Amino acid sequence: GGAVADNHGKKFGFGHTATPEELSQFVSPLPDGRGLPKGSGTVMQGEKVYTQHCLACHGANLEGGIGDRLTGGRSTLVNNDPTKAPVKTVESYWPYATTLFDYIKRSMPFTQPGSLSNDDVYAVSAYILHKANIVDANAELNQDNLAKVDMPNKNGFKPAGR
Amino acid sequence: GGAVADNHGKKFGFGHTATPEELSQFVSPLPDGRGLPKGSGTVMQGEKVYTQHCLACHGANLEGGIGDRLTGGRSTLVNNDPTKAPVKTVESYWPYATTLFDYIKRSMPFTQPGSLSNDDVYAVSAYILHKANIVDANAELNQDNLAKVDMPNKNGFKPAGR
Amino acid sequence: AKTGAAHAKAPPGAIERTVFPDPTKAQGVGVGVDDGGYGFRSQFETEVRWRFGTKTTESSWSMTPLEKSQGIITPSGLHYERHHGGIATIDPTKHMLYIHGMVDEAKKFNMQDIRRFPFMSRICFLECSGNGLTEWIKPTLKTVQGTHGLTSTSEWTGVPLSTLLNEVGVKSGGKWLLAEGGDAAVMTRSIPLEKAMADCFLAYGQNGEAIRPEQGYPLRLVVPGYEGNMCIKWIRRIEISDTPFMTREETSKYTDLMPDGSALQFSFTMEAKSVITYPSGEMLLQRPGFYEITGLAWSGKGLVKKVEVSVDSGKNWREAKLHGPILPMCHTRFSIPWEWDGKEAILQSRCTDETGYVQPTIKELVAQRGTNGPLASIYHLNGIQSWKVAATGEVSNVHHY
Amino acid sequence: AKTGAAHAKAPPGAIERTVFPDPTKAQGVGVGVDDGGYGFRSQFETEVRWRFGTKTTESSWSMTPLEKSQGIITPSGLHYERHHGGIATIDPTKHMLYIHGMVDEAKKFNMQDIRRFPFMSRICFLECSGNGLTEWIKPTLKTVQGTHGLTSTSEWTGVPLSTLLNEVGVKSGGKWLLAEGGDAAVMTRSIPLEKAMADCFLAYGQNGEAIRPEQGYPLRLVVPGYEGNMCIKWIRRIEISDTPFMTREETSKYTDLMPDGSALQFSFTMEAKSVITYPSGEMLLQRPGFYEITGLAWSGKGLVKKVEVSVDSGKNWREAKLHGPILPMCHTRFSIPWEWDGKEAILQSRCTDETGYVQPTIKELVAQRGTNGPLASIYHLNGIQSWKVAATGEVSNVHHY
Ligand code: HEC
Ligand code: HEC
Ligand SMILES: [Ca+2]
Ligand SMILES: [Ca+2]
Ligand SMILES: [Ca+2]
Ligand SMILES: [Ca+2]
Ligand SMILES: [Ca+2]
Ligand SMILES: [Ca+2]
Ligand SMILES: [Co+2]
Ligand SMILES: [Co+2]
Repeated sequence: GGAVADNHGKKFGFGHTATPEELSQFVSPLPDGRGLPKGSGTVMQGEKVYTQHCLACHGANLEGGIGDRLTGGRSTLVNNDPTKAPVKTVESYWPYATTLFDYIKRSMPFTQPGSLSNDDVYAVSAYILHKANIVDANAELNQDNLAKVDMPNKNGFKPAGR
Repeated sequence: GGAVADNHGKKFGFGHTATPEELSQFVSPLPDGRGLPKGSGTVMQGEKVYTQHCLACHGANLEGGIGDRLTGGRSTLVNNDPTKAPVKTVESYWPYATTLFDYIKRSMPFTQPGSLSNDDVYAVSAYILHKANIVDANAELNQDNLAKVDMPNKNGFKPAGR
Repeated sequence: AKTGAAHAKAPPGAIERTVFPDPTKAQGVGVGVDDGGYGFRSQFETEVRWRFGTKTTESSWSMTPLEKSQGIITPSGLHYERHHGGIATIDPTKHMLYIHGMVDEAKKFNMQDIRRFPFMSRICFLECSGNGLTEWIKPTLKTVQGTHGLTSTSEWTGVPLSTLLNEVGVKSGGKWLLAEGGDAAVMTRSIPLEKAMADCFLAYGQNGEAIRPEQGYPLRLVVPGYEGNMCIKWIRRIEISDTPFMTREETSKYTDLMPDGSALQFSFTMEAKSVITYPSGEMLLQRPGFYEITGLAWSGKGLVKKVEVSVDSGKNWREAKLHGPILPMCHTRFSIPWEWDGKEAILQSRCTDETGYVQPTIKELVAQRGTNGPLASIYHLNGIQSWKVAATGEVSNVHHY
Repeated sequence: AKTGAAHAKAPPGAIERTVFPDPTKAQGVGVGVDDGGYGFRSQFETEVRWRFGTKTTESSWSMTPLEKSQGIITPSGLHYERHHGGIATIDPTKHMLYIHGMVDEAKKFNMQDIRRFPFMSRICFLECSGNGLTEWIKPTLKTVQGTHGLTSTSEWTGVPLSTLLNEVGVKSGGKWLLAEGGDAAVMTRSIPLEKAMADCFLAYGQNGEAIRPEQGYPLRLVVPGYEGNMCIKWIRRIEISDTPFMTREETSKYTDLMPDGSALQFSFTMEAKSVITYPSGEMLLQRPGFYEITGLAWSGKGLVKKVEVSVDSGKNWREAKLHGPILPMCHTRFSIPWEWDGKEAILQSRCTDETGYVQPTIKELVAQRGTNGPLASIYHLNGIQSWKVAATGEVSNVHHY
């Protein structure tokens, strides 16, 4: 007997149709922006969100604490010095801005995951990306322009092939 | 790899020699009487032991209670009537008297196993065998004669071959 | 482990944790916060071993809830039990195994000594030869836990008995050995030396950790494929002899009384057997349609070669799929698809092992051994089990030949 | 389970029972008397999972005490953990799995639906790709629990993912799927559709009972041979797409930064690895003489073909015995006899898998991937482990190439 069960060549018909309404509770954008929910937020709005919901763990200067450091570290990635750690942050390492929206939306704030509105998530993403010197102070991010944010390390990844 | 470990063709020498003294704590007679410890006991002595240590569970007439019935049941073994149970007891079923000594010695009284002296175990065995109409009222059993007790069902067993 | 409060409301084996309306919106329980570093099962799982109502709890048995079984491993906490003097509590630093009798040198081994020898592991079943004893004459217990729950499978780890026997040097003429437990029953059984040398082992491990207390901690004899009673728990002594010791457990008990009044002794092998665990007694099939029938098959003689399943009272048999790994003297999981048409049906499974032995019907067993009165032919009931699915979907234990 | 009093003095996973001076002279504990029908381990056993000291207990990990491991099965209570939002507590009657995206019909399945499908069981290892992350630059953690304890083996039971994907009908062009957890981290990973169809499955069973809470109760994705993080726990959703989702756990984390500043992504396979679990770090060999060296080997690419062991710093290698069962993508137990002469020795093991891939030295791995600073080359350290046995018998973690 093989490890994988035999489906006896047929559909079983178990389960039920999932309605678009049910599926609308889920958010998982693709790197090209498909799947981003409607909404928008500015850097300034994001600063408020950050101060209220994120600062305690990620620091006043996004330098990290209980949560990861979020900015800085460009130019530290090329490194083979066993005494120095490369600084991998949203700014230096993350290839896609959609990942930032996605991750904050699902997992942050750590102790109240899923509590922020889409607008707040766009806003705080904009704030972080601004503090990372990636978007302007007056940037507003939304479902149409988030995927176009030019991430410094966007070409930094290649498939491992293992 | 087979299921059994390879002993790499040698003795390991782990463990220590067990002295005769250490081994003297163990009792496990063979059906021919080898291994029976020294001692003896009469039916009358056995009645006292039984009354004090066994009766509560095996009954005033050895008819059983919390513990098994110990006597009776000869002639019930030949039976294929699904409504009647054959009565399997020391009297009707057990092929060797040494087993009785051995079992009482190791396991009884149920709540104080191993508490009886060898003499007491010979005695209570004699008592049970007497109530089973196997030995006389004035019988004394000891390491030399116990194995010679003629059990009614001594020829009742054959190897299953499976 | 956590103290009372956490356990109070939870089923055995679990701790009570807060259930949030949406588990994605509140942090879960932190690592090691409430389990002390040794995890529990879910508080939503409730199956437990079921004790058969013997007169004392110390000489009693409990049965594995096979209706909940998955795969082949039995969770250690649900492994069946059969004790004759309760579960011994043994300090492993004080435990000693003596080997003596017809040997060149009588020796004693503490647990450290035993762990120094080359070890082996083996995934195999144990089965009490009393498994099914209530089912000879008429269907009696209602679930597969009751009819078949005196068998379980673990990965056992320990030392081959042959290694230790080699260490003491068995004298020529030595043919049998007595294995003696260190519990209140000081349980004893005689084991043929040939079997001892072939594949018996002394297990100190079970499913990757120390053998559980109720399975003989710190050391248990495993006699693969033979009746569970021979697998002496809390083993403290082995004595080699030229004849069997004729202990109470191989004369008064664990012998098979035949209708002619003679009794079969040393019926060691647990012969090929199988049982459908799903659907099984007391379950309810909620609607007609597809069901994946599944169950367990095993043989004390080696590998399960084939399991056939009938859904029409034994008229037609189809070969079930055997799920891997298929190991000798080990539970083997089988399954087969079934479209239930909503009508009454009798489900049966039949195991064939590598020797060609085919699991008999209960009727065939009774023809050989007799019923011999309530509970008289007690041991080795390996007959085909029948489950009736009523038109209502209710599943029940029946006899059907 | 028993309440506080019984647990109070016992180690995690055990209950305190009376220890009599001679256990053959006093009745033991009756069946079900103090365990509620779900057994505990012995009160004399103390090994527990060890939590790595991350900043929060909810995003943290705990490691299996491999130095105590026996055979191949990991006791469920000691299976390693890695959570990003704590252990979710999920009522299985309320749990739902959604499958949508590039499918013919988006569907949802409750646990009852999922259990109706034909099932499969598989004994296989899981390994966090962060296993060994402290060991790149210098020997850091002292025991094999610390260096290698993020891998464990269970018998998993569940539904092939292919069955469910067939049920919804993947649209042509569908190449990746997102697996999403129902925990507070709402953990997500992208899985290649080809792998999903080949051998992934949704496990609801672990070692014969329901999957444990910390392993994803009631449902977990198992991606055999791939990094443990992909085996999404508490899985609630699968979305099919034409490209990977580039989630945080496959960009920010679980990628391998190289010295040139580029990073390898989707380094899925847990490549061949082995480690000696006895003797291992912090143990003490009490005297020269015979030791049965033992350990575990595994490969995400299939079967372990060969394990060689060196006791002289890698100068000479001898082939170890592989204990059965030897299963693909599963821990395989190996052992080899060793006569210790009482002099300093370096013990190493080296695994070769069925593809011919040979476990590299840490030096070879560093040459390829760089050390890249403390904890920067984090994942996929499958280099040869070295244990030094000092002349005193003390065993310690060293780097030796
Ligand atoms: C109570 C502490 C806490 C709060 C509040 C918090 N975070 Fe976090 N954050 C964490 C922790 C801990 C992690 C790492 C989690 C892990 O890796 O499992 C994290 C990780 C992150 C990451 C990923 C960093 C990386 O390099 O992978 C981002 C981005 C982030 N947080 C953003 C936010 C934002 C935005 C907010 C507020 C809306 C927020 N966090 C609030 C603790 C917190
Ligand atoms: C507290 C109860 C109790 C007391 C006291 C007790 N027994 Fe028992 N006896 C039992 C039980 C229970 C069993 C069955 C144990 C088992 O099968 O696991 C038993 C079994 C036996 C058997 C085996 C019967 C058979 O058919 O296999 C013999 C013989 C026996 N007892 C003799 C004695 C003697 C002699 C004494 C006193 C010296 C004694 N018992 C005291 C409870 C008791
Ligand atoms: Ca970081
Ligand atoms: Ca009786
Ligand atoms: Ca269950
Ligand atoms: Ca029946
Ligand atoms: Ca232990
Ligand atoms: Ca090392
Ligand atoms: Co038998
Ligand atoms: Co990887």
